[in-house]
Amino acid sequence: MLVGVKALKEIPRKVTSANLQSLAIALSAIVLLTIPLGAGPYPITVMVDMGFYTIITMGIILLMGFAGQISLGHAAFFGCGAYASGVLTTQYHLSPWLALFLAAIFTGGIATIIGRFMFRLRGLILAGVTLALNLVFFHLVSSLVGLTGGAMGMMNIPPLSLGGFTSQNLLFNYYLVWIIAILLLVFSLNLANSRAGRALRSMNVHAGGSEDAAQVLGIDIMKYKVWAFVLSAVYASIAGSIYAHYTRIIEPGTFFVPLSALVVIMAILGGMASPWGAFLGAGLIIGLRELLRESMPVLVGGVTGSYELIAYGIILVVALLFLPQGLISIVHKAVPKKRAIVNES
Amino acid sequence: MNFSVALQILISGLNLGCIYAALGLGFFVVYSVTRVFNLAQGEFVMLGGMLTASFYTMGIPLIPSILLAVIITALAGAGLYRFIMYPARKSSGVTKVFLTVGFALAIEGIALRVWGWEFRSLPAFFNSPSIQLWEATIFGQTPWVIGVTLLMVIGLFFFFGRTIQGKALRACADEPLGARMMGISIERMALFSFILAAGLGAVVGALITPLTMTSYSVGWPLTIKGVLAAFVGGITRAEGVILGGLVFGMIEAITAGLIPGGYHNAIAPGILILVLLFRRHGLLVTAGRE
Amino acid sequence: MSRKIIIVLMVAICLIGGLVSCKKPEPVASYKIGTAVAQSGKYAGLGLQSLDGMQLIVDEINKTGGINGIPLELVVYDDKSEATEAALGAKKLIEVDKVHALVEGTVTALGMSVVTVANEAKVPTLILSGTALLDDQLGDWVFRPMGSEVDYILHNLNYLSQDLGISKYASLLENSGYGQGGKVFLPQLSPSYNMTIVVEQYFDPGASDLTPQLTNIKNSEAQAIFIWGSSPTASMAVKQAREMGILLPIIATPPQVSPGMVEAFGQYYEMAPSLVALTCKIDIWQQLPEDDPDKAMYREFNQLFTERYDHPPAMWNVLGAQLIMFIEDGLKRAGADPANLEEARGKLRDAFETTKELDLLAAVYTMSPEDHYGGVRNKMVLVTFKDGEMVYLP
Amino acid sequence: MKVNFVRMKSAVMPKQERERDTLHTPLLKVRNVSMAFGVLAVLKRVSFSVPRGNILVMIGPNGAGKTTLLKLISGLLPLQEGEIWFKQQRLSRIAPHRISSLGITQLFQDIQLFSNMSVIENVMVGCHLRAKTGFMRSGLRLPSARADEQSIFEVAMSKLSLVGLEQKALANPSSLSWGQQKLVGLARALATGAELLLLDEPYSGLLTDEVDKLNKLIFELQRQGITILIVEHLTDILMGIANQVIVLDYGEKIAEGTPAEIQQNKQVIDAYLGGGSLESERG
Repeated sequence: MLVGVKALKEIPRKVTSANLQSLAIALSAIVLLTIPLGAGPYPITVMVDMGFYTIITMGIILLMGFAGQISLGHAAFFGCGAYASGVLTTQYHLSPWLALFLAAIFTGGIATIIGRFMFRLRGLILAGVTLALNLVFFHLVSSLVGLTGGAMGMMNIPPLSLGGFTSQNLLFNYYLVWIIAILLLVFSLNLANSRAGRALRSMNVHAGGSEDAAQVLGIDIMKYKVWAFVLSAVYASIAGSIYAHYTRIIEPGTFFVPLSALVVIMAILGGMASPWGAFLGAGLIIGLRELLRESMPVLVGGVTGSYELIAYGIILVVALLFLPQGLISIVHKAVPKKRAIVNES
Repeated sequence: MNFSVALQILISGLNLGCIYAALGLGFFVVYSVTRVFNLAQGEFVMLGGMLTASFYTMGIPLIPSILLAVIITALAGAGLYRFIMYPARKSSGVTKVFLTVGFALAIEGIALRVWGWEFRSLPAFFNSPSIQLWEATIFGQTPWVIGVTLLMVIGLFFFFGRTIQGKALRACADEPLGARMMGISIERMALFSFILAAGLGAVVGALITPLTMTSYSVGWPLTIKGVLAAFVGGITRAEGVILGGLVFGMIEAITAGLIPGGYHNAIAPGILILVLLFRRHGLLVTAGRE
Repeated sequence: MSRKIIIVLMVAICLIGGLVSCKKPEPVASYKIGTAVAQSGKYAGLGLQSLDGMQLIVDEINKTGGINGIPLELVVYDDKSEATEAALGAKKLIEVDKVHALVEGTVTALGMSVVTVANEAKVPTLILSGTALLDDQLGDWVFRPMGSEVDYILHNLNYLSQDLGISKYASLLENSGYGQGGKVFLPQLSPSYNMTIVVEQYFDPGASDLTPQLTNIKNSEAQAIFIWGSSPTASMAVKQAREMGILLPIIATPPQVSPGMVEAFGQYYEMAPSLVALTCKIDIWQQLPEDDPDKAMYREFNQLFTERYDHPPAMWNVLGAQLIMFIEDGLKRAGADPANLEEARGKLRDAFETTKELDLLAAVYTMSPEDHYGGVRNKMVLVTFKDGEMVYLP
Repeated sequence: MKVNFVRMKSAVMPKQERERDTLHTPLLKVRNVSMAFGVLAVLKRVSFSVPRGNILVMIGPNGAGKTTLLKLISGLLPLQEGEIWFKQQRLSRIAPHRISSLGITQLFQDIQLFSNMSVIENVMVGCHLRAKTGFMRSGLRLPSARADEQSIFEVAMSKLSLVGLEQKALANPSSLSWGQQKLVGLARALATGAELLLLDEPYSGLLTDEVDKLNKLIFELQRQGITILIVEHLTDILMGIANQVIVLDYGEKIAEGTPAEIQQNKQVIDAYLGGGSLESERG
């Protein structure tokens, strides 16, 4: 008996499977950072887009996969970051980096206020509220012509620049997006295996948690729900700001319900048990889109929009039917099960 | 604001409200039996409208056109359940919601393939003329919208409250285990609920086509409005959905008439959020009934 | 078992998706025009119509031996009515398909999303959107050979004030990029005709009941209504106004008099005082006087189009078609070698900039290095409705 | 960045008051508590108090309102009528997590272990109140966060070894037997450092040797000064460990006293046991 206690004086790395995680992070970082060496500008552009989706989806996984709360309106926070950045740089001529930072704080603040009220509700009704929030955001930015340029969109947003590179440079963007994605991944993984992360997971009723049990253990579930919401909004805002400085043109249509739904789909298909799911989910959907864009003209020729839509819908259904736990569940199965280290010693 | 404006807003709100209520009923039927939020409901409405308009332009009279459209759309609803929702019956609620999204996308693509991008329209049912009421106008189609919505509501009430089939349907959601022990096939009831919702959706599609025209892409906006109407009134009860639709329609009509500058679109969902925050189970449903 | 197969397929999709986008480009033997307009999503109507027009002219050119003996190729992607997809599509056309010129964007938001991409890649690009609001943002490589909504505002206001003697009118504008043109330009241009907008109302594309807005107009001092929008709701507004007994003259924008809308709402359009709209000559080309120089051109286009698609052409078919003609003219004058991509793109841009009085179906184009948009004279006509027909209003 | 926007309400007592809270006053006082779900009255004016260090057993058939009472004490249900006092602090309109931070925690009848975490992580969640590391420090993995994590881990391990399950630290709770899950739940509850432990039917579903083990554990906890309130419908096992017994029937307290007194109580035997003896009640 005592042997076991001795053996577990330190937090076993395997509790958090930290070794594997670090290896995976290092590997994917290397892969992501070397891709540009072998790929042309178009695949890199696609990868930059994927990076934005990955970051937002990671936020969704924090909110849905960890805390178990649904949001159908995260495009609004993506847009909030983008428009805040855009307004601050074009109208108030702030530095884009400062704007990115302020936009994240602004979005976080808004999410805090909304979350404080919203999480008095639970379950599917949150989906309704967040959906309505997305509508409010969309119509507001479409109507505030003086501030946002209205439905036409906002133009001439200055690029981010660092050490002589600006985000007019595709590679700069690529590295910027993916380095931030990896940093946020590390942040999310750290969080997952920490006091705060455990608190979030403990109240996730969709994945074996229990709100009652969490509460009697002293966890302020309201506070943690709001925090998960705010963090996920800030992730989306950061992605939005980079997006705005990258495309330099933003329009309200981008930040509407389809995007909100898309990132949730990515989260489901990637797997919500881990922030890695964001990488897998975004990769799957973006890969699928590119595949359709590439193959449909060969298969049916000419005007292919409707075929792409049909195929996309069908593949989505099939994927959701056969991968209800997401791609990450396959990875989890493939990785050898953690053995109790006590038995080893 | 003078009397004619107020009256017109009232009529307009009633018209919109009935449309949203009718949209919401489809969500209600599926939700109350299967606890699935069916985001393909708008596509059923689209299908109903497009099919009715197609048959009507082929020279088939209105009522048979609608019937045909309802039958075909109901088949689509059955397909959605049998080939997608049934295999996924053990999946999580969120996954199910997005399965319906995938289905909706495919339907939209098929509609674009079959009918092209063109908008289609229908005349007001039986060419009903518009009516002048003091200084306000009631469009020819509006009484039909209100009347048919009423009929659907009464029908659903009767069905769920009085018939054995309807009681069995309700039991599936409230007490799935008990229902199974009573010998009720939950699967068959769920299938039926999707067929019913699709059929209702098709009727709504035929109803609103004379007002708004229809095309392959109208499904999503309708879904979003229907979802909000259903939520605001309380998705678990038909009365809640009706009330939600009416409130939503009324808010839209009032803001459209009174708020300058196009902001009215942001106000209706904003008010809905407030309603939900302070009456968390919807307008009608009392606390404790989650 | 089947589950495993699906999983393998999923992973394969990711990999293949990545790989195929790296495929090698084929050797360039033709002039390539790339276009990523909406084939699905809410703007598919505009996108698909313009594609029909484009494809027709491309095939016509190739039948007659191409341009300077070199065939023309049209590469098509779907922008799904989304700005991000439009930019991505443009990027793919430029980088992977190595096109010489781009035609993009059926609506402003989609069109503008490729401006940065096109300017950075230095590819001559034509955007199809019809608003002049953002013309100062086009940059060195983007052209908007579409004319401006100012044209039809001026025409229409002129008609209202000169022909009808109206000084107070109401505007009913769509909440969309298209409606925004009216929101900005109508108040700007009205004073020069001594006209005032007494009430300004808005509607959502997809709204089903505009009676509150129309009641406000009814109760105002407006003597006419300017309805501005591209969705069917904009056309429905006319119907609802007439049913409400609002018998003021109504001025409409071109989308409202497209064939589908006329078919659906024609009976309300012709209720006195019948609707007046400025539109493309294609809609009434048969009624043009024989001495109209454009009539022959339209007859020919109408015949070509009807032979291929079994229905008469509409405005957006013409717009798509004439942009290809615009490119054809540029390519002819540029005389570039398609194999030398960069040089060909540069020469084509220069050729576009030196377009002089190019008289095509619906507009006369003059471009200059400084002005990529202004020198377009749309040959639009006022039409009205009578006996179920659209009638040319000379 | 310090992440803490917990409202400091009246929930935390001033230090002086806490010191005045002597061993003589009961740790928990329940006074005239009533509760109804709609028209259905579940508790009717129930009053009792639990002195510090006692083991109070509350028995009663299913539906007697025992679980409801526990949930009222831990704050999971809002108090409708009556008063609950804990260490001279009135528990009304206080969120469950604040009540937990005052020193009350609960083991549910169905345990509610977090199946998305390993056993040790479950117990570490129980240590939530022992640290303050918020989102930012956790996410950035600052040294202070790591130190916190280490200390949390040590506490969790010690609680786990107290219940004798340190061998299972990395297992998933769903792979454990029901009895082991109960023990993990207990370890998790102990990890909060609560002074009052509410155990909802801890013996249900246990095997005989597990019952003995749990009994020993409960005595050990009492020795450590923890006050325990057990709710149970099995009765005989508990008579050995209880200091004090309360009998609930249809929401009403029908008897209170020492185990011996209760076993002799006529009213209990008549009303609750229907004339049978307590010994025969064993399920």
